[in-house]
Amino acid sequence: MAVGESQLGSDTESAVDEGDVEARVGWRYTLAQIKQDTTARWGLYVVAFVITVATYAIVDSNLSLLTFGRLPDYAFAQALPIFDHPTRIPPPGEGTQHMPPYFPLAEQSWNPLPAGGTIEHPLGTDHTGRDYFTRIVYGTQVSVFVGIVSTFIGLSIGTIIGAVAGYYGGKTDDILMRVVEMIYSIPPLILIIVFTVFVGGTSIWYAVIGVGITFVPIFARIIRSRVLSIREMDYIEAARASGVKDRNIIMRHVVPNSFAPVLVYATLQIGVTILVVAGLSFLGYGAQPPTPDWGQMLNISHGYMHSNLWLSIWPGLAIMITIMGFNLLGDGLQDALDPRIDD
Amino acid sequence: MKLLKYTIYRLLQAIPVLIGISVITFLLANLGPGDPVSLMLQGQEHSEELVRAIEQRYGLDRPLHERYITYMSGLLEGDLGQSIYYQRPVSALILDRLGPTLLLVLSAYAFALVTAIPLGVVAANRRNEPTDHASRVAALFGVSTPSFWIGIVLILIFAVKLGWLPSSGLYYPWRPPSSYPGINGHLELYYETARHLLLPMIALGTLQMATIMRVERTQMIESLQGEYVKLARAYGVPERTILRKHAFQVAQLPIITIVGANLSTAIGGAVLTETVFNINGMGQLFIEAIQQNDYQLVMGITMMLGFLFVVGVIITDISYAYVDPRVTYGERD
Amino acid sequence: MSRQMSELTRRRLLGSGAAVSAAAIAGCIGGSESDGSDQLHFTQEQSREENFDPVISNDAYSFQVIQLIFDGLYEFDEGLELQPKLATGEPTVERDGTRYIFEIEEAAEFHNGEDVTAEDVAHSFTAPVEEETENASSYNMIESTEVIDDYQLQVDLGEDPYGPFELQTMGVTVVPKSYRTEDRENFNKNPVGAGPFEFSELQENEYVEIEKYDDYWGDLDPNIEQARFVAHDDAAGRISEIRAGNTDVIAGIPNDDWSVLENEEGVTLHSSESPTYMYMAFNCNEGPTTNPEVRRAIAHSFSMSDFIESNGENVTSPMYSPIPPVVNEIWEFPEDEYQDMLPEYDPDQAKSLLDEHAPDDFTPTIITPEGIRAQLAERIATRLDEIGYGADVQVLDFATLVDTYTSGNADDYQMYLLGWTGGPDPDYYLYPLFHESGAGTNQGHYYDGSDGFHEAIAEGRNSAGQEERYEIYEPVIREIVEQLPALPAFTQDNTMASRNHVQDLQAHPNVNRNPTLVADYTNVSLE
Amino acid sequence: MSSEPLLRVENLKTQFFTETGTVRAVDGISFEVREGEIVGLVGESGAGKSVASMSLLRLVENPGEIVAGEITYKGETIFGLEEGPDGELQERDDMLSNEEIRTRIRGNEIAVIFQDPMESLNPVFTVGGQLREFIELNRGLSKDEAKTEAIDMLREVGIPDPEERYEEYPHQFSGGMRQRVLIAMALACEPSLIIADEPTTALDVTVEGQILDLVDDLQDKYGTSFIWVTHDMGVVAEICDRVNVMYLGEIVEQAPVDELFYDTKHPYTNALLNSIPRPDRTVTELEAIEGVMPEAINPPSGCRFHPRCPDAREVCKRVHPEAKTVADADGEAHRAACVKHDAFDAGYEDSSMLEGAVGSTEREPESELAVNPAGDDSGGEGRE
Repeated sequence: MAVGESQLGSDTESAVDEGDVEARVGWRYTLAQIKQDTTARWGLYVVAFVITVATYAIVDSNLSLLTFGRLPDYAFAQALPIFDHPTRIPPPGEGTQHMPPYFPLAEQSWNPLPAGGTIEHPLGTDHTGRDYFTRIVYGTQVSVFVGIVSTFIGLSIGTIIGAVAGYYGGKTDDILMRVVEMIYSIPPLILIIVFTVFVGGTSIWYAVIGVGITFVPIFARIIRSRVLSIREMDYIEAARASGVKDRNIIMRHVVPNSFAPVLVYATLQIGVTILVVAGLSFLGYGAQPPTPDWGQMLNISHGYMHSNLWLSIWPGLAIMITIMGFNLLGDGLQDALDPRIDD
Repeated sequence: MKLLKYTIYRLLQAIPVLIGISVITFLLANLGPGDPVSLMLQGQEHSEELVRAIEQRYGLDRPLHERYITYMSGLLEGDLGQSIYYQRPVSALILDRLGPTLLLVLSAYAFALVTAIPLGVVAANRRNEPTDHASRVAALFGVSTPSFWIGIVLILIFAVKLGWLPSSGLYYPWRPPSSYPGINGHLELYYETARHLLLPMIALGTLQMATIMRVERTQMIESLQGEYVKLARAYGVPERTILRKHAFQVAQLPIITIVGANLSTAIGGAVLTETVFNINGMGQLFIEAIQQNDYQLVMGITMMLGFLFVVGVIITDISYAYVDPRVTYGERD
Repeated sequence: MSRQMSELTRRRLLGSGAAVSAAAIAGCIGGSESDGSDQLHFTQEQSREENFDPVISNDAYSFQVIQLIFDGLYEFDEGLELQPKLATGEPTVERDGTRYIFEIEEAAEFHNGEDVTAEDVAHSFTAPVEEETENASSYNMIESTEVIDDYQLQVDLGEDPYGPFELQTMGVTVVPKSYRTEDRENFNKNPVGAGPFEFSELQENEYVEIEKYDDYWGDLDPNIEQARFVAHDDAAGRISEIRAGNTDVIAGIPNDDWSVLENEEGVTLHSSESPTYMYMAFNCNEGPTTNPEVRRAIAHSFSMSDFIESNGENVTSPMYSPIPPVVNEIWEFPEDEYQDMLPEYDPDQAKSLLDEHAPDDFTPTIITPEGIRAQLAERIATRLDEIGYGADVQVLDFATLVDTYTSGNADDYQMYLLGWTGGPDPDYYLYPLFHESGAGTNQGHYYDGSDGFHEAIAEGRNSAGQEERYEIYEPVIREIVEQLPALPAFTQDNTMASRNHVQDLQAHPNVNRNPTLVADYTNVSLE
Repeated sequence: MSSEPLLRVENLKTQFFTETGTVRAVDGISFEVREGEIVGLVGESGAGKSVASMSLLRLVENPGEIVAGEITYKGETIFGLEEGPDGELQERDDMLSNEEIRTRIRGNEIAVIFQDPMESLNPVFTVGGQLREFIELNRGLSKDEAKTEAIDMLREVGIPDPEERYEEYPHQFSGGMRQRVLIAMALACEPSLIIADEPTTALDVTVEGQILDLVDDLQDKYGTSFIWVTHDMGVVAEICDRVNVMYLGEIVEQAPVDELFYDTKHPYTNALLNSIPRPDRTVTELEAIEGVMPEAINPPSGCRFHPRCPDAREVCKRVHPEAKTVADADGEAHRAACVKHDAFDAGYEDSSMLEGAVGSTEREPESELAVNPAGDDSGGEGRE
């Protein structure tokens, strides 16, 4: 090709060069892009709000995450300070001297058909008289926690598998990708239920791990394809030639370079995770009562859908808004990081 | 001929995957703490001998690998074992329940495709106009809302409040109409089937619809920016033809992939939908099997669903190859 | 006929706590109100196991179909007392209650045209044991049968009489011996009985259809021509169906939906107390709850009556002993006294008892299935919490609960909430749930009892004569109420809801006999 | 000229209205094409060549818009504005409607050959099918006739076994073959003018030669006029009759091809010529053009080329030169837009030399990566 042409003729492909992609990877760049994109900005707001609420719930309840799923429900029935019950209504028959540290369950509020919308109970109470608003708020904690942790599990394992498979290629690649394909072939919900029931038992931790495992294939595939393209880059060749260890090459060069697509997918995947866990809990295999998990609340409120529809509406809305936040953010990130598709 | 060869090739490729699935489920089912025998005997006085006898009857006393080999050799003869809870062959149980699930999943896909593709095309064509924004918002709701919740809301509105549609159950169009009371002739049966199918189909299909719509829109936008569209325009091809033919056909390729890849999500979603709508399919069977610790049945169902998924992927692969001439059979990853 | 209740019907009560739904049968049958068909659509609350051979079948929901196709030797009336059906009258009792001689209706015949003979009745009594079916334990007190002639049968028990025989066992469902033994598998899926309805179609796990049998031998003439049984495990789904008019009758109404249906036009509610016993058992094997004072303290700590009022008013009734009120109507144990003996709601008393007898950080583990019992457990936990203690409520799925509650291990549980359903005999509540032989299988409280406690339970079982057995049982019940190995909670009602065009439907205390489409006292019809 | 030219473009302005500002991709160009000649449109990427050529078919993609100028083809107005009663510019009555443009101009009067033969053919339809569709549409032939015509045309452009290849898909063709298909497509519609938008850029040199020969032959045979858009002066020399050199949306020099090569009047053209290898020079003498072409969204003041111009003086920063006739070549005007020529009388000679990076030998290494929103070649990318 004529040298002159290489000077003058910049064709379309050179615009999306490697250097360009790297320029698009940095956090600052990402944030700048998000700020520009209305979709992403709203996503960021929602996600930030949800995470703040979740963090608040963790801090407020003084509960170790390690006891997840085994907490007595009345621990969760404690209202947020602003909504705390001002006066305690003594149970019939007897007033006790002991002031409980927990939100007292007034006899009136035992009625599972509250009108809702009182100052004390903005969303009413559930079938055992627990403040529904508080439970929805605490449910944020479970959903966000589950979404992020299990996505992280899937991401970590998937990254390792994908990176190793892509980098070494050949038989290693074949075997690893076949294993991934096997996991991928079982419908996630089925795999998770089988895993939690047969291996774990009904604890949210097993659900988290189970969900994480089912998402390994997605990340492994993305990372692998990225690695395959990066592997042939000159600087990788150079690193290899100068005797840098494979592991170091993978960790220092290959994996960071896959940041952009993985970030997008991870964000979108958190939404999917929350959806899957909600389904799992709805079937009774995710979070166990009394943990205030939205899916689990829907499981219970489903039984009250005729007597109190709102018990089913609120957790559903909470799930929807949260997932929407992550989806918006993911879409926004995609716009920001992938120049090809822009909206 | 080429197609047949390719299909066989793909099926052969699926064998190690299926074996893998069987190993995974077998290990999961057998390593867990839940003991099918003690569950069976719950409420009865059970002596050690009785436990032994039952273990022997189901071969539970033999080492794991032997049991696996027995299981797999049975599998080769189409024998998925005996359900402990139902006391029936697993394969018969699955065959009983396969129909409704397939009907549900396929109709959900049909619903998703029929609605999502035109919406996606229109959105892409009217990019950044109100139509586009509206359909994007709708798609966002679609991917963010749990299917079972949609189901509950649909039941409350259309069955309970308005009374237009049945709240649960399914009519099977493959049955003779006479097996349903008050149904005269196939037409009525199909009508009733459609009425029963409508709500679960929407509940299950919404997620797929939203996903497909988003992809369709992006693909159409990309396709509409393609050089071949520019060329067609430059040669005076009407916009309508470009939209419906030139840009459209290319944009469908990723849709096929999405449909295949989402199949497992859809099957998982079917479990939830069947529960909400009381449809007697594989999903319900699976939940029962899990609740009864019926590990033979669990394995059978998991294998079957894995197999269905693999078949679904092969079908999408083949249709991909059919639609995209660039794919030569057997060479695509 | 209610033999299936003692064992496996229990599964219903345990299982009803499981997740959203287990098996289900497709097909609410559409538009029943408009199509004007004379078929009754009945939606059962749980899936049938699809065993229609009464010798084998031991689930209540298959039995709901069986009871319409078959006639029993005796059958429960609406007061849960056995009335002769295929028998001509009361049996002749000989040998101190160890020999019964039955006389059989000569007119009776099965749907295949064969006469109902003593041979058939004998077979019905002995087949469960001979074939080792799951109903065997209900008939293993029978030592031998002797066919005196075609219409006279002698049944011999062992050395001892069997208490519940007259109240329950002789309500056996009669099967045609020759037809059944020809092909048992076929019989199980295509049964032939002597009842007012005949079996017409089965789609397994989906629906069963029965038809009025025109040549029924008896006087009953059902108004219902056909009935179809479908199951819908999910309560909310059943309520949807009845509200949407997709079915004629549903069974199993949750407490809150009762109020909803009360306000629903076009729906009628039906309810009957049933012989169920919901209880909270304490671990008397290990841990603080081995101390009866601790058990009493927990009973003092909350108000059961308030709980029932708020959470189960429509579908439960209070009970004060292990004997369900509907059973007690037959036996008349001094329920009022028991009620007085049970600890009242008294947090101060509870607190001082616990302060004295329980460890400082006493936080018992309560294991429970989902549903109203979980709500009860949560209520107790809250109340304990208010007096400075607390409880760890673990809502377990059926399988896990079953694995856990019989261990007797204090690490697993201090209390468990379960239920039991039986027949009109105290034995069904006392023997499996309190006799030491049931420890580790049917019960996990491992209560030792006073001297002679277990012997009395066994003796009651092996005695004849209601008065004699009353004397034996009364102190046992009194001890249970006093020592509280298990705190009586409430009894569950059998509930149904029907569209208004269904006439003369009433709920029967025995879940097996719902729906009673035709009987001396009622004849259901569709308008 | 004596007769009315086939196509006349006057003061054409095409702008892209993006979020970051208005991109003047084509900023007032004028040129004409006569029957039977090949007119070159030359310039670097981003100079506005492709936008200009697409404007001729009114195929500017969003958010681009032709804002001014007049395009006349065979006496018909493809684009033209007039002042409406309210003072606003509005489309002229005699301007062809969109429908007329589509049915009467595109394809059958003016056909296009695009740069990228790999992407220009639709991957999911057969080559023959695509060819036939366009022939059917533009020549009103029946299916069978169109097919015969298509196969003949494939043969004409040198595709062996055209009957068989007719049924094949684009991916089964090599790049050169696909370009031949595109040429066949253009010729088969029997247009009077073909816009060839860098048709050989994506091909390797030997194939490029073959294609140029082919076009030469076919042009002789059919007498079709061409607008040949390219950045390659070598191609221009080989094929064009007259040349327009574009820089940042403007035509900076306009001359018959020999005149342009032997009497270059604009420093930019000079730079372009210096960047092609020639047998009479050694490689070391090759000169790249300094610097990056600025973005059309914010063009430099004065002469747009001045930041990169080796001859730039202070006056170039201030005065924006319109192209003027600076010489005459056998009756053809040789126009250039550079103040150093006397015709401008802008005081170039007296102006001081510019200080700064310009003229130094430093090269910016990333010049090719420059993001160029006008997207001359990458219009299809639709970057906004």
